[in-house]
Amino acid sequence: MDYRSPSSVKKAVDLLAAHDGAAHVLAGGTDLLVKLRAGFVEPKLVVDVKGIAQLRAIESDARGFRIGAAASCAEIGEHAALVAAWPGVVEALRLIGSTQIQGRATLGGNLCNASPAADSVPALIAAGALCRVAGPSGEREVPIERIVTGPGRTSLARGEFLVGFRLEKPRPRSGDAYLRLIPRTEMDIAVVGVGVALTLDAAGVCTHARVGLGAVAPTPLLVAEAARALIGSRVDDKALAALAAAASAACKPIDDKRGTIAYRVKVAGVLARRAARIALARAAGR
Amino acid sequence: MARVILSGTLKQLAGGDAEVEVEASDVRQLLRVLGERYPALAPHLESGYAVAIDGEIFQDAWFAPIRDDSEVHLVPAIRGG
Amino acid sequence: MAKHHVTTTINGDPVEFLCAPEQTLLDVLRDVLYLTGSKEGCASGDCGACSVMLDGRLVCACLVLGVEAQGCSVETIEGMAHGDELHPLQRKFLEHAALQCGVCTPGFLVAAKALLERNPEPTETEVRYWLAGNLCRCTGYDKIVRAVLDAAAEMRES
Amino acid sequence: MNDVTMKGLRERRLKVVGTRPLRPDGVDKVTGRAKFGADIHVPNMLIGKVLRSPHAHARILSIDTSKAQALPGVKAVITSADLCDLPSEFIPAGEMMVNFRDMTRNVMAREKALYEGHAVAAVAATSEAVAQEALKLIDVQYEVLPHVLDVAQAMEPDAPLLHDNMFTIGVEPRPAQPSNVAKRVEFVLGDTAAGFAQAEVVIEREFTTKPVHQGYIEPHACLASVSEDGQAELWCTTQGQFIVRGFCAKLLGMEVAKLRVTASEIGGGFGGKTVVYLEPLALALSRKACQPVKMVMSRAEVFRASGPTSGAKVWVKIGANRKGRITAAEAVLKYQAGAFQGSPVQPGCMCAFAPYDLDNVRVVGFDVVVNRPKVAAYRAPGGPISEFAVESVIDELAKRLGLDPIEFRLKNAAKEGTKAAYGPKFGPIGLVQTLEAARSHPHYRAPLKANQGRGVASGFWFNIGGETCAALNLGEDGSVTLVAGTPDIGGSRASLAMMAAEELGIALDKVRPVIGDTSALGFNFLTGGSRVTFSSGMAVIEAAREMIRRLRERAAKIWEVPVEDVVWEDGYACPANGAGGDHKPLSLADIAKTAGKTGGPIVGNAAINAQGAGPSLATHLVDVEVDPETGKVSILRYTAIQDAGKAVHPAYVEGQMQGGAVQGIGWALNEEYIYDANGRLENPGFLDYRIPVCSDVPMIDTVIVEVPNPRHPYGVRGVGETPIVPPMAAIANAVENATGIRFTQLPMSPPRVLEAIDSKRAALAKA
Repeated sequence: MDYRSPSSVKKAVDLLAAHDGAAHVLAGGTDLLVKLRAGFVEPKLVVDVKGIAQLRAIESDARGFRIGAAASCAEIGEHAALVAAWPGVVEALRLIGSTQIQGRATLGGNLCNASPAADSVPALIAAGALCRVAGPSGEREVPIERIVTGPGRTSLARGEFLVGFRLEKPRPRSGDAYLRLIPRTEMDIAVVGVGVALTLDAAGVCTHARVGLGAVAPTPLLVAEAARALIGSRVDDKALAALAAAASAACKPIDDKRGTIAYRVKVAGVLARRAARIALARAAGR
Repeated sequence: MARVILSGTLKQLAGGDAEVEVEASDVRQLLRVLGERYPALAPHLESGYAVAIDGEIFQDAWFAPIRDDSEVHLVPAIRGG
Repeated sequence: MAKHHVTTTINGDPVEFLCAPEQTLLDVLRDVLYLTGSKEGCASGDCGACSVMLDGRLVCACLVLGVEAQGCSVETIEGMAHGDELHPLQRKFLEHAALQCGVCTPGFLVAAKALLERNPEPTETEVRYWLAGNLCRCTGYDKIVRAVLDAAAEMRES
Repeated sequence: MNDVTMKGLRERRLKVVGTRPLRPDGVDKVTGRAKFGADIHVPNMLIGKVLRSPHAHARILSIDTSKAQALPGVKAVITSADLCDLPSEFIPAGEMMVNFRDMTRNVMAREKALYEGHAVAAVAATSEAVAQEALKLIDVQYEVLPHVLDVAQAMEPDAPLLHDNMFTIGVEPRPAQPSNVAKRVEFVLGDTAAGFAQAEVVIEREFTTKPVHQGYIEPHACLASVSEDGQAELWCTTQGQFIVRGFCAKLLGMEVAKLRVTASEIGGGFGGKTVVYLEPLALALSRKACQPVKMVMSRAEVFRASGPTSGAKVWVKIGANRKGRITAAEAVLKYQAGAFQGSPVQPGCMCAFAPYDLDNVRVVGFDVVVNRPKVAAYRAPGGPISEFAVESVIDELAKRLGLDPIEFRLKNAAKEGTKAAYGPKFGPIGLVQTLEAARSHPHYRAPLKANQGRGVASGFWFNIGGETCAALNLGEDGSVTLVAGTPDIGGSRASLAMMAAEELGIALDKVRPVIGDTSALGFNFLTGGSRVTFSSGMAVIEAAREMIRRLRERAAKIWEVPVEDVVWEDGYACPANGAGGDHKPLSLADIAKTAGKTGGPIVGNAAINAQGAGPSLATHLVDVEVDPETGKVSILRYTAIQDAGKAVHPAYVEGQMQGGAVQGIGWALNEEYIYDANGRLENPGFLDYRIPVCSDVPMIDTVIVEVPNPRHPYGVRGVGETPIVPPMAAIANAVENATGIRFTQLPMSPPRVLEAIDSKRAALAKA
């Protein structure tokens, strides 16, 4: 295995292209190094993208935010404007691992590791994040829910890699939230994760909503039915019950060492309801 | 004569005798007498068992004294983590 | 594959080393530089025993490649005391009996120092969540948390 | 030895014992200087790695190591052929029972691989990368056999058989067919049938617990160096360097004196480092390569191939009368031993009802082999499992009788003079005192909110003594070196030095305690059984008294008076009242200065087999909150109360209580071994083997009760193990209090708790 740290997107694309699938992108390394140590992956080349300034940047303007794919969760969590605008996204990425992991882990890595249980992804799905992908044929922008195609698999073509994320500035009276269930209070992989983002009109009626689910299917899910349960309602108990039912109905989980099918289905509904309440309170407060 | 109480597995091996009287002034003598009286017991007594003399447990202590009026229990040796 | 030549700063001193691309920073610290204060408890980022500061960020050295330390500043447990003067956290860990076997202690100290540099007045809950990535199997965490809170109070006074 | 009576102790004012000084090894541990098992590097050192079975149960048809041997950089490859095969016989080692036939097969599989992770070969190479590469070149042909993991299934007549030479011991007549049941044990007191006939309330329950790992943060590690003439050095992380020496010598066919074992600082053990895994392999590799060999387990290897303690099925039946007296109690315990016999079912049986004063008891235990790693001791081995079951039923009985659970326990509590359920009479013990302290603790009356519950449970552990040596050496300047032979796993250098300083009447900082290697002292049994502060403490006290005797002799010579005219007071040789003249008292330094002229170096030595370790009892209180929608249990408040006899260093006694309680919390809520259908462990790491993290637990309040152990000069009892006994039942009782649901299966993880809550809701809806 060799290691390279290119200084530009172009150089990274060239390196990845030259190795034709035998190269692995290294961002924070918190997943890759574990896989390397366990022998799950044996790349010929590791391309460290942290040396590319654009991939480390967190920028905001009137339209919204651009987050480099290799910015660490700790750095993102310290961006006051982003924390204020998208508290659900930030609380989700702050749940990725320990303080130590936060110092290295990145949103790009959390997404491209393609775990169904990635904490940041349901929140970013709910927030409507767009991903910027660079490759041999240039750059393209993709809705985040289209990146992960299965456990450990993404829609990125050979030689492509993730450059960054774009989040719109939230509309007025919007709020988002992310909740996950883990057996402990920290350090676990989500058994269920739910991100909810919603917007109210001046009368308190929900006009827009997105719901993302994690760890309940082979990929993180955007659940349109769950969002429909909220839109047009005042996010009252009836709407929340419909949301919970829709969230549970969307689950296609497996029984594994972290939870059972029945448990995940049930708790997805519970957390969707709880997350929606938090998102509602945040929306109402703005 | 000291009273020796056998229970459970040891009682089985001693042909069902639950309580026996043994003339012994220390643990080694006691074990020797028991082993002679109950040959099936002998291999178990060599190791793996401790003796409780009047409530106090001795492990691997051949010369712990036994009084004439002592009550002696044989109990499995304890190891601990 | 050829080894990489890496130039870095460790505990304030310039250090150069050679390492294979797959060697972690923890491997380098322990087996190349013999700085064995950082411990390997899991090699997967789950136990925090290898906590070090990398350019001012708390990280697990087992999840950083040695080559990634190029041009970086690394702080380890070996750099925590100044001369014969222990850091207040080190003193408070001793005073509060906040260690039993002591193998997790370097990681806890490095992590706790990072916390207090960022948040000089943490609550008990903040201490507990900040340190959730540092496993201790001996103490039940009680005395560790007390030591950190006490050290924070002392450091605020001085 | 025990010339200080308890009366004398009460009169004696202790100056050092009972205080909270800084530990002498502390600075090394907060600066990263302390050397643990993997922290050593020596010139010309090789790295050793183990090839492990991917199968839970397989016959080893052949092992071809030729390709690995040919790989440049590989210096030695070993298989079981490089270790001695040994006959099946139980040999006492210390007071542990060891079957070396099993041990040699556990460190390196012979005929069969008996669990996933079972070592089958090992290599030593110039680097870890080469060693890893070499492992891939070893060709092992297996015939995969059906496996069995569950204890009940393993006891079925048609279960896959692990050992075709295993005939159940303790069954008369001897069974004609081999089975996976290694042993049946039975403890009987009184007549349980008659006792149950008198009972007005009887409760019978079956419990299941999962194997749990000790979870020490430091993986197993060692460095072996065998020279061409067969003399060997071994550095390793262990709870007993002398035990390692004995085991390795046997497995390698060496003389004990040829092998010097040095215990490194030990990064946790909890019983899991009382056996050998890597050590004999490193020695065998080093012997073959004639170079030092270092071996370190990965965390996955630790989970797959070391520890854990048994999973079990436990059936308990207890009857009581309306007055609240227990009339009879029965239990059947089936413990997993792992791949080789030797589960802690026997102490499990003995502990089960030990806290209670009972007339009629019957406990039957089964030691059952399954295709899992061989269990190792884990903190009060056997006790937490059976006492979890019993303390759960005790709680339910109290509820059924309308009695407060502490009152019910007090009505039945064992005390001094009670005939223990396992036979002998108890000396002074502190259960009643811990129960009374719990009852009067503010925690017990604090208000609870919705979905919250409080639980109480008690626990018992025997504690042990055993073979122990200690040496005190007087330096030329009057300072004292203390050499102990029991690795310091949690502050024992502090407590031992404190006892030495107390006896000698000198300042604690005049005593430098070190842990000696196997050449420094006579045999020492290991650090385990909560024995170190008790046994090594007794040895240190005896060594100090011998040193004092010699110091008095020297003073008498200096003063030219009979030794009877010299007394030792507060660190000085003084003329006895009315005799010995008016000499100026002599300090240790004064006497040391002329030691050469008065007869040579001054030392105090002790070599004892410590007897009379008093049991320690505890009562724990816990408050939990159960999320009724997710099944997640949170620990809100915890109070651990325990009899320490005499707390030599109270801070480290509290630390034992707190650490044991939190390990118990992990056992109760989330820790378990999870296997797939092929018998492969699915969670061999701290990510999914979920030990409690800092944010999972509250402060653990402690109350130390002191009921002195009359057999120790200061009244000390072991404290390290008992604290892990009560938590599982205390938490189950609290969860029951919060939800009305009795959990009989550990761990009480969120999916299990939610499932039970939902079933209860469904049943209520139906009704």
